[in-house]
Amino acid sequence: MTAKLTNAQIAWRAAQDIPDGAYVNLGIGFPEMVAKFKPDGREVIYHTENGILDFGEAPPAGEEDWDLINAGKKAVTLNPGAAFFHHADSFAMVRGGHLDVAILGAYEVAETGDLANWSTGPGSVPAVGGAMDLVHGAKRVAVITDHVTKKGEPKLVKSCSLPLTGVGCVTTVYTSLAVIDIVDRRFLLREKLPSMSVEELQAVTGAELVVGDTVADLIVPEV
Amino acid sequence: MTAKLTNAQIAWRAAQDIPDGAYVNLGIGFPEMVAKFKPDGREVIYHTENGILDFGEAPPAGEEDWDLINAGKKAVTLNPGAAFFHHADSFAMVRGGHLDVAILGAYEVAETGDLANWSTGPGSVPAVGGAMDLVHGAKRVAVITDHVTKKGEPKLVKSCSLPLTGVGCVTTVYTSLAVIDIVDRRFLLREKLPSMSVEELQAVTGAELVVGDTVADLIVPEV
Amino acid sequence: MSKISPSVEDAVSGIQDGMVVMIGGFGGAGAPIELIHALIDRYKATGSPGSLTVVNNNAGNGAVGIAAMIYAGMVAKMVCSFPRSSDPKAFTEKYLAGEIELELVPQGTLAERIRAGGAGIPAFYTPTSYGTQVAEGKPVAEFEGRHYVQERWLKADVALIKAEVADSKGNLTYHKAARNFSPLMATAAKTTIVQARQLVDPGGIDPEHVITPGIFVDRIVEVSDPKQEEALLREETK
Amino acid sequence: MSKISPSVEDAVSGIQDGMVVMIGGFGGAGAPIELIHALIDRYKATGSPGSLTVVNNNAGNGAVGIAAMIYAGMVAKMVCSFPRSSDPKAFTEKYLAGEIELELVPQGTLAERIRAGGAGIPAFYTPTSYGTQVAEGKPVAEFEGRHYVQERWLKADVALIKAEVADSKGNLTYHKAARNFSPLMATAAKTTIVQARQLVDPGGIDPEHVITPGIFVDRIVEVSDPKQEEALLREETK
Repeated sequence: MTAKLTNAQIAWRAAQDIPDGAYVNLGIGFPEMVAKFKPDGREVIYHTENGILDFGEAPPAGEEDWDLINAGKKAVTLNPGAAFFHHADSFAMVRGGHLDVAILGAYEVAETGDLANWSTGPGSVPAVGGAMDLVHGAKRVAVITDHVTKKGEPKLVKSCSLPLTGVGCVTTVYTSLAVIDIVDRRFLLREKLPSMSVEELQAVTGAELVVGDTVADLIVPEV
Repeated sequence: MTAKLTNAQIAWRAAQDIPDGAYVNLGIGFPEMVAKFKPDGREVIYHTENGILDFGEAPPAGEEDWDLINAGKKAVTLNPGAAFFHHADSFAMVRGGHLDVAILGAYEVAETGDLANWSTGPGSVPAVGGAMDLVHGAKRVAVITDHVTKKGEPKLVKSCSLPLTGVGCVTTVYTSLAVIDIVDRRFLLREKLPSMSVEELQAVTGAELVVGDTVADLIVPEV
Repeated sequence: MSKISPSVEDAVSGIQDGMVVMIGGFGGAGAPIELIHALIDRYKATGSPGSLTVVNNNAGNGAVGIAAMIYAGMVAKMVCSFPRSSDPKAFTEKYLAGEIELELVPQGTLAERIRAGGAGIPAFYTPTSYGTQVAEGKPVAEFEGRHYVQERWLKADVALIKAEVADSKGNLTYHKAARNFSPLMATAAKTTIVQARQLVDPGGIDPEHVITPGIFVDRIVEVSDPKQEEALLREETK
Repeated sequence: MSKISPSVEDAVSGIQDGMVVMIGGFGGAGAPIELIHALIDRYKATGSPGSLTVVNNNAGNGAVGIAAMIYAGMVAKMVCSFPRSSDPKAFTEKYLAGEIELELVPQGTLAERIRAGGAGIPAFYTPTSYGTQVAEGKPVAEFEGRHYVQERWLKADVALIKAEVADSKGNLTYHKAARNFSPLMATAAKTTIVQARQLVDPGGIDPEHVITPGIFVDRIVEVSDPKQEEALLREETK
């Protein structure tokens, strides 16, 4: 396989599609990285499930207030205009469709928009957190992920084999190789690495890639 | 018929049964009078549907703040320790069973505890307000009322003829002639005016009065 | 991405014929008089927006606010709990003449339906109204031996809200019991339009004291000396 | 009718074997450490209260707070959304050994179920978890072409809450994101027990700034220098 985007580059690409003024929830872990790449001049207001709107970057080490954390239990700061609220109000924002974008990680995404990102199956301690709410709340539910597993198997599939987080919920997938929208229960290829052919990309994708009139080059700076 | 209690005396009697520390909602109109007769030394916290806990008496004329009103749209004041909240939280208090006592007026009360107090039937503009919520929320739902209508007909009946406010909800009725608990879908006579016999009281009551071992005298001061 | 409108006329300019409009306030407390009258002025000048469905606890009092909307003929339907007031003539006359529709909703159910609309809860069960006329035709269910009525969410195209302080990101506080339905309605409308007595920069409201977070607010207009409906009515009848 | 308890020991004295106990906090923010440890101390001294069902977003971290309850053997069941943490050993070991039961609830559904318990709403519909393992066995319904899962209210015998300021009538404020589930849990428990960093007279909290009105609070104990769970954990692992 040819070169692929780093996680930082995937996060950068996802960040470019967040519109000015958007209310955004970034999932725990990798998705949090998207905040670093907000384009200059855009205002993005970040929501965290545990009851803050408009939080900012992590404070310097040693200056943490452990009552001011995000959903990943990491210390954050506040931007001017921040607000606190309780968990029911927080998930009213989520479930009520008030977030513009949620960005989540994935184990698998199906061409139907089904997402599996919470459980690798029996044998471990199950933990779902807010993911099942987020996938049904935001106007856009984007996934950022490597295009394949560590073993090289497709993460974009016809149907998920792992326990589902949500049915028909994902709208866009930003991978290490491509940007793919889910339209009418199909993977619609929007952008791909210029170094790869459509055939090469199809070979590492577990369901058909629909190619429209134009497929743009996925070009990401070193970040 | 012999002497009967005035409205103020009915309100006085109902006020005596409100325990110290109770959270209480008084319906619009006649029930509001109950607040005047709170026994000295008892603390009662009043709730109003439109989002205030622990409001106090009316302000002097000319000093009203029309953003500080009760459910009857009358100006009120605040006690120290008051709180404001929105309507959903206000009715969470009601519906969630957090009020100790609600006191309402009535057109009719049935021996089953059914209450009719919101509509006199077709032809007028229907208006229900918060009554249907209050009857299912408070731990005790008390009614204060004249024992009979202006035409002399019983207001305590076997079953209500007017549109219901709630089914099986009333626990006690304070009338101009008696205090009656509703127990096991029967009117249980607790107190009556000493000047009346049980038979006289039964004659103006539309369902059987169950008389227990003791019926106390209903004695109320001039107020 | 400024949410600030230059005028009440501009703030309400997107409201169209047939829309569902939630209007904050309980009686006169919280009634956004200036937004309402900007809408009435436009209707009188242009004939639009008409055929509105208005959601409010009441159905107007005297001849200002919602009563003035009804008199102007803009309102096809009221959704409310208590269409009575000290002077309910505007609604009563049209209602008895069959010229305005009424959906009567118990007050707590009205509040909860609006909250549900904002919170993405399409239906819920409440003990309120079980066994009454108001529950006729609604599904019922039994939970732990008690009966409940299924109620549906209530959403709107627009909410008109009166706030005390707003920051430019849309965070709001209210004034005393003028809060009432407004924080709920702000969540349940596609577009939430706010008149605020005072407009401040972000950070001007303590994050602990925000009642309506800015995510629920689309447009803000400063009305620094707002009229109070009850005070206007008392002037009228003097 | 004072709601003030003289000590944390007194405040938690009514909690009995087998009760359902809601505990505020999200991770360490809002965890009522002193109330929890008063309960653990009593269990270690007397063997009671045991067999508790604990409701919290998480299932403990390290060896303090809920993790310490689990290590002590007081907890029969956890109801939570995310039983993982930076050091989840206490729960994980017992869970994999089959010694503790888990009811896994999506976070927003957990919040809404608790709110419903406090608000007298026995059941509601949510899109969350539709079509997933978590929804298995639950009723589903379709509204306007979309599928929803019916969820039931969640109530408790006791809630343990950490507040910032309390007045003697029980009105509460919280500290930043330590608010999280606490205002909901305070409404959903038969008895709500609060540790507050500062206790003030009625009137000491502006009525506009009250987050939990006193009607939801039964007992208050002042803990003027409360421990912060995350800070304790970082001490532990230094």
